[in-house]
Order: sequence, then structure tokens, then C-alpha cells
Amino acid sequence: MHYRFEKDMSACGLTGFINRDRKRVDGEAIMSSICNMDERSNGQGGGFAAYGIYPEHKDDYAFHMLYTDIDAKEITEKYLDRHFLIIEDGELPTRKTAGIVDPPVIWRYFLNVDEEVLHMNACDEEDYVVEAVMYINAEIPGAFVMSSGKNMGAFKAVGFPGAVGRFYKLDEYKAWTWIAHGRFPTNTPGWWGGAHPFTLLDWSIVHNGEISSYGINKRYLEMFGYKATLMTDTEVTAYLFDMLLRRHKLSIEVATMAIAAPFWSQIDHLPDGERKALTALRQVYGSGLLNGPFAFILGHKDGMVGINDRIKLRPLVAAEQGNTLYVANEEAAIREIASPDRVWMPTAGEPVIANLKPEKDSIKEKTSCIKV
Amino acid sequence: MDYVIIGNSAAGIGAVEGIRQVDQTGSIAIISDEPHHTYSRPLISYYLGGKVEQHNMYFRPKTFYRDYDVEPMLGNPVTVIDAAGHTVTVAGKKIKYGKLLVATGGSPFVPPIENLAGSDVFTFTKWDDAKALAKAAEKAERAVVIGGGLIGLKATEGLLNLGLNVTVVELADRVLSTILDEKASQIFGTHLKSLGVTLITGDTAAAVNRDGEGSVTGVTLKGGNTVEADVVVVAIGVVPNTVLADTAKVKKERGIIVDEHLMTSAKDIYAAGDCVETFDILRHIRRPQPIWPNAYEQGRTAGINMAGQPLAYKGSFGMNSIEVKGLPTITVGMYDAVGPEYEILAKSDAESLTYKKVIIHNDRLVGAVFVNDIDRAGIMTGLIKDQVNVKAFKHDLISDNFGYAVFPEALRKERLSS
Amino acid sequence: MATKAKTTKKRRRVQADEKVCIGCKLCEVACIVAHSKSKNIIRAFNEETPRALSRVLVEESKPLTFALQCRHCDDPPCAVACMTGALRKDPETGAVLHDREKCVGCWMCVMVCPYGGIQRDMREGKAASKCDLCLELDEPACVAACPNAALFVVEDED
Amino acid sequence: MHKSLIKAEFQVQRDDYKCIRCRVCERQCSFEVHSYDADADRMFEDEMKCVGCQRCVEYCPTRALTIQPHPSTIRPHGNWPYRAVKDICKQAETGGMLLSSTGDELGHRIYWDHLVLNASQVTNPSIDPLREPMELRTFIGRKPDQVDVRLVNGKPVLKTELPPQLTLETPMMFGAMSYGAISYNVCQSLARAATASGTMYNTGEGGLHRDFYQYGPNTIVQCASGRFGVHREYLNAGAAVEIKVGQGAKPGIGGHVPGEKVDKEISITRMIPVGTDALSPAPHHDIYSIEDLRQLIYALKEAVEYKKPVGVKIAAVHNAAAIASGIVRAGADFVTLDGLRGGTGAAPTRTRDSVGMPIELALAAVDQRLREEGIRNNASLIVAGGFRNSTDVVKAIALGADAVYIGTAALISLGCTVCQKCYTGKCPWGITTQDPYLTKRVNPEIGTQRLTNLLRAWSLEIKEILGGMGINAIESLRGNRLHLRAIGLNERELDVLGVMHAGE
Repeated sequence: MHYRFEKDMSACGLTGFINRDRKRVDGEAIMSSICNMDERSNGQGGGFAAYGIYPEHKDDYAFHMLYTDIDAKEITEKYLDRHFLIIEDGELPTRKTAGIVDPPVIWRYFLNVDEEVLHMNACDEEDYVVEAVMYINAEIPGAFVMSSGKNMGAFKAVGFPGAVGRFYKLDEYKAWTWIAHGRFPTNTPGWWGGAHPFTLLDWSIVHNGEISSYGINKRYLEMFGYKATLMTDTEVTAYLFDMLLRRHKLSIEVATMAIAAPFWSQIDHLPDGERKALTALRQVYGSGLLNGPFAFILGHKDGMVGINDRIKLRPLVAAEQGNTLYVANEEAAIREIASPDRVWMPTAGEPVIANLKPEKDSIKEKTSCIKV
Repeated sequence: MDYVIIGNSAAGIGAVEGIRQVDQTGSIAIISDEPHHTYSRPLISYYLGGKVEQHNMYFRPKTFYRDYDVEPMLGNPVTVIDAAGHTVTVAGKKIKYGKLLVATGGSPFVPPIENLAGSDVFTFTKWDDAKALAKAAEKAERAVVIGGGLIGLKATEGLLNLGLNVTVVELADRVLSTILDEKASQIFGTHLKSLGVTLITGDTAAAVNRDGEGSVTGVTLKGGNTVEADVVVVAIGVVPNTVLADTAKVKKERGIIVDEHLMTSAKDIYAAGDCVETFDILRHIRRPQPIWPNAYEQGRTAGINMAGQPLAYKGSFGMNSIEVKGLPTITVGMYDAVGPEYEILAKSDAESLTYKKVIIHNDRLVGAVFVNDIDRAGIMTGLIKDQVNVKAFKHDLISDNFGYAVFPEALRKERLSS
Repeated sequence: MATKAKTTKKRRRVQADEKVCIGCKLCEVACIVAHSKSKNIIRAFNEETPRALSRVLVEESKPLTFALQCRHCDDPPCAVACMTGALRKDPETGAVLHDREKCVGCWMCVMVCPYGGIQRDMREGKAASKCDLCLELDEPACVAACPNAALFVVEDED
Repeated sequence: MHKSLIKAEFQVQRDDYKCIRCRVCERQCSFEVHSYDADADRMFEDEMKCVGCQRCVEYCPTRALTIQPHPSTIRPHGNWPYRAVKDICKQAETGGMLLSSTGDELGHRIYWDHLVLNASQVTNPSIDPLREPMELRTFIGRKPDQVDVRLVNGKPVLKTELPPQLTLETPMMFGAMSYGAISYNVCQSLARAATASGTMYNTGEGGLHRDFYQYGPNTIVQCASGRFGVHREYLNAGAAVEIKVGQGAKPGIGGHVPGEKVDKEISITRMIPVGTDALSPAPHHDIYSIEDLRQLIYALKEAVEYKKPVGVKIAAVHNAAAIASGIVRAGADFVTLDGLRGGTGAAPTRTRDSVGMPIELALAAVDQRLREEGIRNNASLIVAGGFRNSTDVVKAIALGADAVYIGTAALISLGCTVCQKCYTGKCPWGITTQDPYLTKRVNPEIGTQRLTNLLRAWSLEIKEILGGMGINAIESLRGNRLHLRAIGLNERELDVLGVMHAGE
């Protein structure tokens, strides 16, 4: 029944960094950083998201898929074949790693959407992709979309994050944005799909905390066609961003004003224009307000955002070295991989936002390291 | 002395308090022929009857003169006022005054009665009268009181309390004829008789009868009858005491004439209390109105004026509260009126001896009489005093639960707001 | 110097709001108890005879009801009329107080009080009876007892 | 005249030792139960007249009185309790419909009592409302699905004009009770308390007394089938307009204020002659269909120049969900649902007790239906009908309500003991009466304070519960059924309510 589910509740560690100049680095740094916070996870899940990893396929949707059985793969591929142009597919590279047991079938597809189909369905391309992801996750038993964005990918598994990184050979990818997560679930045994990050299109999110408003956030998003099937509040956060940023075209700054809204006591004292704007955001997006303790990092194609809940019930620290911005639960996780010029504690609800420079300004890279 | 006050009763004390409201420092002397600390004359009947002890005769504390910084000169009368010289003479000594108040009160009126002089015959206006009468009463069994007015009946009450048989002789056809209408008098008379008082009306004493030793044996009435008695009280009334004022040659008629600031015809000489005539605001005439509250009020007003703060005295009207042995009676303003311009509302109950009457003129109350049920009579006094239009609730005036609840809202609020 | 000479302008009284006086007369009950010997409501009513008098009177002309008691006037006519000195305005509290021991029950005060705020108390001899503002209590008993906050103490000072 | 077979419902016991014959009971009883016999110096009671309002008990200064259900009883019977027998006797004697006041008293399942709330433990911290902000501010009105806010020089700027909204500082309002049903003093108390508490009160269908225009910013004015006191100025005096179609206590039934209650002030306010019965027809005679309703909604919006929300109130009936959907689509800015337990000044007993449904089920169904149709944002959902405490309110909000109306609870805070005699006009507590001797019993100063206290107390409790859940803004609870679990409900009930059973 529609109201039946079990919500994810987890503590966790998270870290992430972004080079605004699109200078890419391999996965060693992010692994070191997250491993520094192994205390915060319990081996029930770890995961990464990386942006800029598929320059050769930067215009294709990179679907990272998990299949718990081969039937699911077959059904899914039939579905994909029917709805997409499959540019390329193959097993996502992994290596046998201690601490990673019983892996599912992990497959990668580079997909494109037929313009004709979109035209026939009178559908926005990204909505079309979202619908497909929703369908696969909800309707095909044993199939799970790990990520579905362009020039990015999510890598997640049950295990400590370091092991997960080795398993997926992250040392072989190069990315300008890396985010990572180590999980400490309290209520459900870890499963591969339940590890972070959660993604939709090129949104990826790692999350530390519990969203007490989950019940209404979920019902709210359902009204707009989102199907929260994964029983986690991280998922609704990802969808919420998708709706606010992509569909409603709000800027990241404004979207964070809605989901981690300032208190009325602050809003009421603002000048008229700001007060009106923030009031309207709360009036309209009240059901999207994220309530409860959280810190999360959102990765997307143009940048990265770190944010805390409105009363900072979870730790979040930010740092900068050159043009690289770091966000993590703990300062040590940053100092493990950088010697920052500046370290600060964002206040409750205050987003730390980094945007990539437009592509033309970014440093040209000579080669791709991806071995597909 | 800045201020000299002759008289140590209600008007005199009122004057002291009035002066001190305005002038905290001026010197004041108060002179009285009586030697007592200021006491309440109306209490003498209670004293006589043993209802009030000596220490309660004083209506101001023992410290009064000190508190108000007054020099009391008691026990000697003022013999002469020298208006031109601004002096008064006491015991042969001249005292200079800045302002003078004459508050010499009233004197008992004693008609010509044969054989009056001698022992066992008393008037009844001063404490010493009461003391003497009480002493005489100790060995007396029967008393005759000549006069059925206020003083006579209060004396009667005192004598009754001492266990004497009392006969009241009243010239008029009823008791209290100067303050009560016929109906109320009749109720009062019935009450007196029920107390064992012998009431003789329409007659008065022609002669006091004495035995060979000069002791009183009774009185012979004009009508020829004889009443046996051991003591005689002459209590016909009081008249303004103007003897002293005459020495200053101030204008007088029945009483001393004063202006609205209570000053006599002589500069710096004021007069107040039972010795003066004041304006009766209901009857629109000047007359002596010898009652306690009026005396005090006049004294206080005179004091304020003497101290240099002009304050007009608007006049007053008669009112009396008298209770003789459990029958309280209050009359305010007019107690009787004849003529088409007066509207009279009354009700009575013979069994409970209650009686209520109001007299209305031009929709204003001008008089009220209450016998027995007197509890909220003061409201009526207020209405009379302020000449409030009572048209809207006229018929409630004599109802059993008369009170502010029957007033029109605006009037009620106005009168209760203060 | 003549310290007591100047009369006080301090004034304190219990005022009723007739808009919310519900005519329950609990003020009268409380007044009786407060002026009883035992200060116990059941004894005051059922055992003390004669019963203490209420110094507050609820006037009624339905639907109108309001409680009324001594207004503790600036220049109290009752004190002017009192020939015994039993009634006086207390300069400290502004209350018009009555000394039962001095009173002889001449009813001059009853005659002159424009509010009808003084009653005759015929218990143990006769004497006037009037609101004393319950000066020994934190607030007048009637005010404390009013269930609808229709009674309150008004205080003004010169 | 034959003997009445109706028995006394209450027994009046007087402790003669404690009784002081002060006659306060006699003066306080508007049903004339108590009387004093001066000759015997005794108080007597006519128990037949006692309605059990407890006024005398409360006012007796010696607490000499006890009023309790009359102990004499007929033989107990499962199908024939005394209530049933009494009703039959009454009807046999009068030949009339039975009238009652307040809401359903049969005790249909109160779902609130079968719902329990959640709290945080370990994985997410609870929040201490004494130390952290806890927000109850609520907006009533149509919201767009999205809003355009842009950053200009780093500051957010609103580019979308929002429809009018009511701002409530707490998600509780005072429900519709008309001047006529309740007294002037009670209206005033409600208006002032709503103003002091930053919320609204509702005029009901009695119009708005001129004296209360000053509380307009905290007033929801009602437009009901009788159209009493409805004119342009009235509509614009309030902060919002509510079209009343139905009332939870008497769905499908009109209203009736008897002529005796229509005094001069009510006559002026309602715009009807003094002494005439104020009859509200069962339907609005200009609304026989949803499209008619739409016309009225927009007529009213025109009248208030689209500056105030216009909503529609319906009784919770079987197809409330569909009706509510229609109302939202017809343009209403808010929908008010009034449940079976909602109060009334007068209703046929049978209707009161058996027509409609509990608000919990209606609310759950309507909220879900509007969400399924994707129009939940298009209108606010206000619910009413017997809210007794702050947890009822919290549960309603978790089920999906934007705000609740409290009516009976508000009156109880003013003294109402639910004696159910409102329709007699003799309310001994001075609440549902126009008798000037009785209306004084509510002192508006005290009334305002008590109502304000009630809202404050409930708000504090709501904050405490929210904090316990780890939530610091009411909007994160609204429709958040995850914080509800049921106890002892069957599968169908769980399904309608959209909640899991405790333990799941």
C-alpha cells in the first residue's frame, strides 16, 4: 500500500571536493578522505559520485545499473532498448576486494534519447529519463539504477567506503568533483541500492542524518510524479533538488532557502523585498522543508553544495585550497588530503556553494584515463 | 493671634480644620466658657442615659489642639468683642485677633413659668446640664419633660434609660411637630406611649410645684391639670446665642447675619453654627438651621475664608435623624407641604411602624420623611442637595428596595462615578 | 508643626463594573465572613447569631445588578455629620473608617451618605456599619470573592 | 394533563450542614431548580428542572451542593438504555422532534484516541522547544505549485504574485459560532483572543456586530444560506470569507435562531426585524450545483477584490473527498471540513448523532484525494469537529490538515460544561444566551484571557510534541502520517487513515 515503507535512518560520514577549474584528479584523494572517517560508518554501505569521468560520452546518459539477478538484467535491457538508443554497454569495471562480498551484476550503459520519441510523447528529455529511472526502480524487481547522469557516475556497495572505492577501481577515474559517503544504518541491513550517493540524472547526494519531515516530503513529491521507492530520506532530498532546480528553475541558493529555510524570527526582520520572497518560499514549499538533523553534499553537473539543517544538528565543515573547495563532516577528513588556505564552519542552514567555471575556461586535458 | 475662635463645638472645630487646610502656620486660639475638651453636645442625652461614658464624649482626640497647633483657652467666657480694635476680652484680658469667629451656638429657650427657679429644674443643652440632671435623677422616680421636640425627646430617652417614669408635655398637638408631619408624629407618639411615656399635648407648664423645702413635686399645666414629678426638664428648644455678638454690633435678626463667606457685617468677624442664620436652599429663606452637620460645615467654610481662600457657603437645608428607643426617624428638607405645586408620595405600615414619604416639586425632591425604614435615606438627601430631576424614577422613590438600581443608567453612572 | 491638619486626598475604594456583575452576591457572603468572629463561612452563617452584616450591597433591577459600598469620599459627608467622631477619613490609607466603640447609632451618617453606603448594625447595641476596605487583608474580601472580576480596587492619589 | 413519565436526570444533593442559605445557587440557576422558603429557612430543589450544568455547584461558596446523575434507574438493558426510553417518552409527550446541542454524544469511534504519535530517539535528536525556535506559523490560502524567486545582488526577490493568504501564528482558530447563538461578550472574547494569539475567529452566520469590525484582520466572515448580515462592508471587514454549506453536527439541515433571541443588536447585525426567527435554509437557494458554488465563490472574490481568501465549509459526509475536490477546482482558497462531533447551538438529536462521519476519516480521505489529484496545494484544508486537546490537533495536522477550528473546546474554556441546553437560550454559563442577565456571566476580559491561555497552552504542547519528533516547523508535520501509528484499528480503517499500525 502507498503508505507502507521503512524509512532509512543512518548516521554516516561524508566528504567531497570540487575543483572549480575542472582540474580532474583520480579517486585516491577522496578515498583517503572518507577512510579518515571510518569511525562514522559500520561497513553497511559506502559510495562515491564523480563528475567529469566520461568526457568521451559526455552527451550520453551513463546508467550505472545493479542487478540482483540475471532476469532483471534481461527485462531492464529490453526496457532500455525500447526507450533509448544504447550507444554502448558493458560491465562496470570492478576488482575483487576484501570486504566486498556477494556483488550483484553491475553494468554500465551509455544511452541516448531518440528525438522522435520525445516529440511523440511531447516530453521533456530529462523528464523522460527520470520517468525511466522511476519505472526501473519501482517496477522491475531486482533492478536498480545506481546513477543516470551525463559525464558522471555513482559507485556504491555494501562495505566500508575504502573497500568500495578499491572494488570500483576509483583510482582509475579522473573527476573534478568527488563526493563520498560511509554509512552507518541503524534500522535496515545494508543493501547495495541503499548505499549513498543517491542520484537522479546528474544530481547525486550523500547524506548524514535523518529527515523527520520525510513523510510529508515524500507525499509532496509524489504529487508531482516522483516515486520514492528506495525508502530513504536521501532519495527524497535528491528528488526535491531535481524538482526545485531543474523543473522550477530555482537557483541553488534559492532552493536551499526553501529546503533549509530561515526561521520566521529571522525572516520577519528582513527588509520588505527579502521578507516577501522568503515568506513566499516557505508558503509554497513548506512541504519541501527538510526538517531534522542533516548534513549533505549535493553534486551536480555544474558544481557542488554542502549544507546543514536549520539548527545544525550534524557536523559540517568547509575548506578551500586554491580553487578547490572541500566539504566534510570532519575537518580531519579534509586535512588528510589538503592543506587548506581557509577552514570554516558554515552556520545552520547556510549552504556552501561551489560552481564550476564554464567549460571553455576550464583547463584542457590531454587524455582520458577511462578504460572502458 | 492670627485667628481667634469663640466656641468649642462643631462650628469652632470645623473652623480650626478649615483654617489648617489653607494655613499651616498661623496662630489660633479657641475660647470657650465651658472647661471641657471639645465634646459633642448631642451626646449629652446618651451620657445621661449611661450609654456613653465620659471618654467617649469627645468627638476629636485628646491630642486635637496639639495636632492642629491651637491654643485652647477654656473655662472663661469672652465678655466683649472690640471690632474696631480687633480684640476680645476674656477674664479681663484683651486678646488681639487677626480674624475672629463667633461660634457661640444656641441658648436654651425658657418660657415664663412660675416658680421655675430653684433646684431640680434643668435645661438640657450642655454636658454640665446632663451631669446635674443625672445626679438629680439618682434619687428621682418621676420626671416631667416640658417640650416634645428633639431635645425633649432625647432627654426623655435618657431618663427612660435611667428607669424614671416620664411625662412629656408639648404645647403643640403632637410631638416633633417642627420636624415631622402629622403621620410621622403620630407613629412616634404611639411608640412613646408603648414605652410607658405619658404624653400630654396641647398644653404646657404654667408653674412648677415645690414642697416646703423647695423640692419639686410636679408641675401645674396651663390647662389646670397637675403632673407629679421629682425633676423637671425644660427642653423647648434653642435660640441663637447672640449676646456676645451684640457687643460687636454686628447685624442680626433671629440669628447673626452673615454673607456667603460667612463674614458678619463687621470686618474680619465671621460667625458660624447655631448662632447664625443661613440660607435655606429649599425654602429660599434665611433662618437659623441649628443642626450638627450644618454647624460643622459652616465652621469649616468660615475657617477656609478666614485663612484667605474665598469659598462660598451655598446654604443648607434642615435634616434630622432622631431615634428614641429603637424607632429611627430621618427627615430631610421639607417634611410637609401643601399646594398643587407639590407632589407627595407616601406609604406606611401601621403594624411595623414604618412610614416613607417624599415631597416633589418641579420633578425635584424637596423633602423626605422616613420612619423605621431609614436605611438608604442618604441617597434621598443627595438627590435633594443636588436638586436632581427624579421624574424618571419618581415612583420607585418610596419602594422597599429603593436604590441606585432604579436610576436611569446615565444618572446612575454620573452619581456613582465620583 | 500642625502635621495632621492637612486633609488627605488619597482615595481608595472598591468599584463595581455593572457590565459584568452577575448578581450572585458572593461579595456579600464574603463580606459577612470577613467581618464575622470566626472568619469561617459555615460558622459565620450558621452559628454566629446575630450574623455579621454585609457592608457591600448588591443592588438589583434585573438584568441590572451591581455591588455598592462606601465610596470612601474625598470629603466624606458622613464624617462631617458624625457627632461622635466615630467616622473619620484615615490619612494613611484614604479609607473612611468607623470606630464602633465611639458610635452611638444616631444615624446622622445614614442620613447624609449619598450612596446609601452605611447600614445600621443592631447587634450588641447599635452602631453604623460600613465598608472598611478589609485593610487587614491583602485585598478586600468582596473583591477576592467576586467570581467574575466585577469588583476591583480603585486607588487615586492627589 | 397526564403525568409525565420523564424522570429526573440529575439528583441535587445539598449538605444541610454546609448550606448557609446564601441563595447563590438560586440566583445562578437559570432553570430555576433552587428556591428558598423563608418561613422554613430552607432551600428546596426541583430536580426535574436540573440540566446538570454544575453552575450552582461551582458557585456554592461552601461547596454544599453535589449534582450527579440520578441514581434511580430503570432495569439495565443492552438495547434499551434509559436514554432510549427517555427519548421515546419525550416524543410521546410532545409529538415533536428531539432537539439537542453540541456534537454527537453517541460516542462513535474517536479515532484520535486510536492514534499515537512518534518521537525521536538516538538517530535524530529531539529538540527542546525552550531552547530552540519552534515554528507554528501557518498560512491559509491557495498556493501555486511553484514560485519564482531570483537572486538580485545576492538578495532573494519574489517574481510571482501569490494569492491572498491568512497568516496564523498557531494552527488553531476559533470555529464558526454566530452572534445570536453565542452572546456579544463571547463574540468579543473570541475576537480579542484571536487577535492576541495571532489567529482567526469565525463569525458564523450571524453577521458582524459593528463593535467587532476593529478585529477584522483576525476575523473570518461567513456567508451562509440565510445570508444574515452579509453585505459588501461585512465581507471586506474580515480577513477571509467562508461560504458555509454544511455543519458537522447537522449535515443537510439549516439553522434556526428563535425570535426571542433576536434582540435589537442582533437584529441590526443580522439585518432582520427584532423578534423574528432567523431561519437559515438547508441549502443555499442559489447553490444547487458545483457550478453554482463556483459562481458564488467568484462573486465573493469580486466583492473582496481578490484580496482575501474565499473558502467553503462542508459537513463531513460520505463523499466528502469528491466534494472537496470539486470545491478546490471551483476556486475555493480553502476547504473547511466539519466532522460528526462538531458542535451546534441546536440540531435535531437524530441528525446530530447519526448523520455525517468522524472528522478523522473525512480529513484523511480528503487530503489523500487532493494529493492524488495533485491539487492539495491549491487550497488549504481546515478541519473542525470536537477537538479536545493539543494532541488531537497534532494528529489532525499529521493527517493532513493545515489548521483546525476549535469551537466547543473554546466554549468549555469559558465555562461551558456541555450540558447541551444551548437551544433553550438559558445557558447558565452565559455563553449561548442573549438574556442580558445571563450574558454578563462571561466577562470579556476574563474570557479573552482564558481563550488566549488555552491557545497558548495548546501551542506550547504542540511545540513540545514537535520538538520530541525532531521537527521545528509545523509544515514538516503537516500531512506527515509517518509520525502517526494506529492502535486497535482494522485494515480498512488503517487504509482510509493512511497510517500504519503501531509496531509496523
